[in-house]
Amino acid sequence: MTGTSRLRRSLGAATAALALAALAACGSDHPNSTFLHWTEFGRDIDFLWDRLLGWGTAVFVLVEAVLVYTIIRFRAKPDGPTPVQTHGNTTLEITWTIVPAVILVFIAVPTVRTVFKTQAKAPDSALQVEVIGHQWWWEFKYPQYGITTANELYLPVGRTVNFALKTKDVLHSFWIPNLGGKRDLISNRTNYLWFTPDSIGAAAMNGQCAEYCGDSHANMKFKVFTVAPADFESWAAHQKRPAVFGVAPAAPATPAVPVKSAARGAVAAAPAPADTAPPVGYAFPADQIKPFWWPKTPLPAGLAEIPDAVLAQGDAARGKDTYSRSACIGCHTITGNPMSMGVIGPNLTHFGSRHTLAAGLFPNDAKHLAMWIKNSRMMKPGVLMNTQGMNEMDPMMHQKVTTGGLTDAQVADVVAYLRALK
Amino acid sequence: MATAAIAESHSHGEVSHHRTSTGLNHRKVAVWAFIGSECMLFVSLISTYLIYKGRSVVGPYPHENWTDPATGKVFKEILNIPVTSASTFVLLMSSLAMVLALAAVQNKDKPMPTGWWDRQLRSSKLWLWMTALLGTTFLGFQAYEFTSFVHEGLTIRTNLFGSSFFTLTGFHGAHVTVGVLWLLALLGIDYKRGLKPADALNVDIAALYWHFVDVVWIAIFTLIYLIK
Amino acid sequence: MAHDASHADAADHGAEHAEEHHPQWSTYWKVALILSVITVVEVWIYYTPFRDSKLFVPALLTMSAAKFAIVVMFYMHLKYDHKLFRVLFTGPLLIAIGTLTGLMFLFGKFALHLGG
Amino acid sequence: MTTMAAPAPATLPTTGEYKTGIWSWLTTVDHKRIGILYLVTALFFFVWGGLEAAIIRAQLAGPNMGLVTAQQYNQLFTMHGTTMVFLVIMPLSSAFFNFLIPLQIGARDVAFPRLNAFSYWVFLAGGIVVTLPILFGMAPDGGWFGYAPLTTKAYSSGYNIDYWVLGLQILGVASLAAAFNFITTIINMRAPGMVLMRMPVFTWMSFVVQFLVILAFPVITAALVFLLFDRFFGTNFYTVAAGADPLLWQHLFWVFGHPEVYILILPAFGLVSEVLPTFSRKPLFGYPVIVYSGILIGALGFGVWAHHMFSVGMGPIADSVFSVTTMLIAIPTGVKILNWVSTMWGGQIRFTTSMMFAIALVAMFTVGGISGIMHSSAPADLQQTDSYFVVAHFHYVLVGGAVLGIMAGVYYYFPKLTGRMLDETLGKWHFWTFVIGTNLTFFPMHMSGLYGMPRRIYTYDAGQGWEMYNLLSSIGVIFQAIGMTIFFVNFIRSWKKGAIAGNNPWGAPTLEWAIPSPVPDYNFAHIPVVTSRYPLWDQKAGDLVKSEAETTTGGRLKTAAELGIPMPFPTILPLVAAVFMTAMLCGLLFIHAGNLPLALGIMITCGLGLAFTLIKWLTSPLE
Repeated sequence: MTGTSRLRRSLGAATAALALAALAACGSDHPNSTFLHWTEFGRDIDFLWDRLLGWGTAVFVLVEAVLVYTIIRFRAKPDGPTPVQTHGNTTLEITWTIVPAVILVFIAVPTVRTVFKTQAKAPDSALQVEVIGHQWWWEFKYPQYGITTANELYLPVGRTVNFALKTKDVLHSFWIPNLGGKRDLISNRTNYLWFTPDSIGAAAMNGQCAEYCGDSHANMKFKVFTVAPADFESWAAHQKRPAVFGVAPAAPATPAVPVKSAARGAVAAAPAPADTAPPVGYAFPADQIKPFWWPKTPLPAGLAEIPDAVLAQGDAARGKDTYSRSACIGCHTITGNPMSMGVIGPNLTHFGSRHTLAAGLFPNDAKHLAMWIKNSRMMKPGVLMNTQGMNEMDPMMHQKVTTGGLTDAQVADVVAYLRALK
Repeated sequence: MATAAIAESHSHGEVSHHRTSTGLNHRKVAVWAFIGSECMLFVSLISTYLIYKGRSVVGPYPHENWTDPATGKVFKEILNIPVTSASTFVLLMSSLAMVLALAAVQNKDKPMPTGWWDRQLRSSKLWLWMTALLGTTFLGFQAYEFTSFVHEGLTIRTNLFGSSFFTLTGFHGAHVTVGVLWLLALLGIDYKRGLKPADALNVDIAALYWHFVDVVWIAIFTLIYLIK
Repeated sequence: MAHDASHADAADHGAEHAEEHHPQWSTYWKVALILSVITVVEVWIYYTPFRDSKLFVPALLTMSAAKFAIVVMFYMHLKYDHKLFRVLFTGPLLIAIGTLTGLMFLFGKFALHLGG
Repeated sequence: MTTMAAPAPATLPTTGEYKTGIWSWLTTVDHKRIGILYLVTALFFFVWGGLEAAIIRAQLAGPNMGLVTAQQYNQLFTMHGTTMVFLVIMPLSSAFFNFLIPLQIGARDVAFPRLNAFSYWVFLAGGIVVTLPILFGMAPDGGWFGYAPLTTKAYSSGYNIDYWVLGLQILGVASLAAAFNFITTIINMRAPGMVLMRMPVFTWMSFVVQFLVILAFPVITAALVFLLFDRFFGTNFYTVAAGADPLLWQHLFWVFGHPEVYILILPAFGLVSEVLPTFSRKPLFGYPVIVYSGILIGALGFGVWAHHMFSVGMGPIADSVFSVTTMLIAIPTGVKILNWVSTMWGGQIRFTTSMMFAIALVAMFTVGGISGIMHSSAPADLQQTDSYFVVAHFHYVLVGGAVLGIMAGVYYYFPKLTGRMLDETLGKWHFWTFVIGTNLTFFPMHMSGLYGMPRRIYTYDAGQGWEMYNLLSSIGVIFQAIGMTIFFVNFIRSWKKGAIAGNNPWGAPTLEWAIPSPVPDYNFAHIPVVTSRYPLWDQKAGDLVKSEAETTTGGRLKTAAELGIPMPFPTILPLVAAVFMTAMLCGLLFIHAGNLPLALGIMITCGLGLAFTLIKWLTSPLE
């Protein structure tokens, strides 16, 4: 690694001289960088990248230097003689056929080696994670733990994770730039991707869909946490349990969102239920998450907020009732709520333990959740989830919701219920 | 496009002031390029059939029996090798008729031989008719095959096999149909003013197309019908 | 006896090779006979136990390729015609066969499973 | 050097009977006029596709912008790609094929003049079918490579994708018809002595491109037929529930799509191979190697398609094979670059606008080529594909390569096309603003991509480290727009008012410069006899063209009739055939609308109309 970083430094200097200087100076922080060495997969790719950048820069500098020299040196002079009419030079031409070929050998050999290494079978001890793409959200299953969750991925540090990638509908691509390359989710096929987050401690990072998949492709993100093995076991043990209604937080895991919504000012933190039920498992502490990570998606114009006062009146028990009698149960599962068995939408069993909602599009706080329930289709283009707010205009059906619609007070109750599902 | 290229026709290639750098006729060059292009079209269609072979989730299947789990109905292996062998033979013989038609046109101005059979060999009308009829017979076999498949429960919408099979053989059938129409157009000229050795090139080009459609079928017969 | 008149219009074309090597009517009949025989053999082996042999598919492919080549060489007279036509046809044909082969490998039809 | 010093005449030569008016353009079968039609149409679509790009860049100038909706954005990027590939770069190349190939090989026309007109009208019709729906908010929105199953009816139930499928199918007919025509033309219509290895490199590269077209387009035709059948007739080629494999579409698309890249770039390579020798006053360095490397690039282009699919999980063998074959392509491409530099080496370089664009191609295509090598390494590509890095790469290839090369060609051949010079001062302004803008737009995309920004997203969140790169890219578009505006002003003004060019304003060596500008309808008063690769430098003028006394009368050029040259008749039939064919295919849309009788009615009526037109065409004499 030291060798490559020296190489990178010197090449970086050369590249900077070629017009990057200004860019590199302004660019302060790159939280989604693809150059990190946090997994062996990332290191393998970066090793290749160093060679590609090195040879590429060398060739670039050489060609452009010769080109610039040529056009300066041989610019036409007044009354210049007719140039010597050379038609070619076999030795030269053979040389510049062979030299690139030799350079390519230095790229091709490590490439092929890395291809076979990274696509070998994952070790049997690996953590298995099934990734299922949906338009436009992610379903994560941990078959060894019996967990089904959505949009937020917990990975233990130091253990190889083997993703089995599938899709329910169109093609998607699973990409965590910090941890390594992407792999597509192909209908009627299962793809695999594995790596070991072995050189990073607890961290929160971004993942996203990288294959165009329709309207909300841009909004199909997910959040990744690398956590200490013990914390992972704690998280997993809790996630496996059915939802325990009205559980209190054990740690300060409540998403006291430290950012401002770009459009609407401060985000209200929801009142935490003051129950004393069994403690919840580990959740990544919100205060350890860097600002870049928190979604700053603006709220849609023309969607009325539910006033904080109304939200404060939300009652989780009433909300459970309302939820269990509403359209929600047709699509969502909450283990522990026998009415809620739908499988089309994300599993909400421990929804309150998540930091974001709508596939990483909004922070999971009362205000955003309320607006999401009220009119998700205005919040995120094209989503399958129907508009639920009473008298709301469904932007896809082009009609107002009447029968079955939820009033603001009912939405507040459902919000309280869902947020209580720690 | 082939027809449009051919449509650049009569006055062009034969006019003497149009020398060509290779001495070859424009339309003949274009048709060979067209045939090269058609290779890629049929390879795409054949590849698709082969890729999807064995991947249909429901039957009927080409070479295996299939029982519908819902109804218990049994569908037999659907490809009918004897019938297709016959139609393959018919198409091969049409190629023979086609070369004989070309030879007949090329030799129009030779003295007519005395033997009955040798005289028949000089009849471009006979061999063009023969080619067209054999081609039509092939199409008849295909129509029979398609309708019997539909009766047995396989349509273009049934499964992957149905979609890729009907599209592949349908495209081939469409090519044969164009070929038959082309032959009929040549026959029309033959009846109107008689095809002369100077027209041999027109027949030659039609023949190239016809034989190509035949060789495509040679590949299809083996790859689709005979290999499981 | 068989004379190729199709070249008569080509003003600056030497008709020499066409004159000498053009196939006879008898060639056409022989070719038809060979094609028929191969087809009969193809169908025949389909109904024999040879069908389950490992050599069945290679044998069929060989026979099919032979038929293909015979029609192209004799009926489409590529064997006798200008070499340019040979290039115009075999070039694309090779690319087409290469593409078909590549696709078959990529979709696992040749079952070459190493690694992954 | 015989013609180099020839003084430019004060007036434009006229042939007296060159017809004007709309009808003459609708019925023309003259390859030069068809070339102009292609040029003007493609430049119109260039503006169209450029505006789409400008809206895209405005939306992405900052994070979380709301200029367009997600659906509008998806239509915009789909149409930007489709427009620029099929309606701008390909037809711009076609403009040069049409205009130049017959002139460069010493022919009076293409092999099938009416088929040539047909190609243009079909192209125009296909272009209208695919672009017009954006005005009604119904433009295709599946991305330019239209991956199934997103493009199937299950996931795209509107008409959007229908227009795309039909439009591309129609455009394919145009490209194929033109390709058969040019293959025949180049094989068969070369002047005496114009052996293959004396052909100008542009003609050579065009020749290779036509083979790529006839071999690549049938594959996309088949893939589109499957999608069309799926959408209109309910077949299952891409139906997931029926067990379809989405990789079928991807493989077929890229078997076409990769050669398509060379279809886009090789004509530009050909053009700079004309420009560089002229303005260096030296023959092309290593002509045979340039020619062979062009052929090799074309042939290898059919063996690398799956490098667009390294992330789909093809397995280590396929990934390795396609990595290595892709790297191989770098060799002939690198050879070309170095041979171009060597052409200039030791020359007398004149910095005309045309030459500057050609040099810029050499400089900028190198960047695109090197980032291409970076993609060829399959594991590294897993971090690059579908990110902005790949967007940067192919824009360096297509703008830094194809568009710059074509611009070099436009400045170089405008005098031959119109008889007048493009203004050099405006040209320099155009050059600098456009080239600076291009780099400013596309270089930062390398960075945003490597820092994790995926492509085809209509918006991105603040704080991801992408803001500055995106802002720079958007600012670059302003420069590009200014540059292109200058170009269009120059183009329109110079067409009417530019300086008179004369036969050979540049002192160029190839055959097209031996005849008057603009070129008389019969091109060559007598077919030249060629004995050199650079006839105007190496041969005496008298061997190539008739003397002025023989070709002019009363101060004007003699007409074809006066010279006894038979010319093909103008005819409206190609246009009519194109309209019928397009209308016939569009009848399918009524199947989607659920009106089968109307669909059948339209298709049968137009089919009969097409058949009738073709019979008429077939039976009417050419000249």
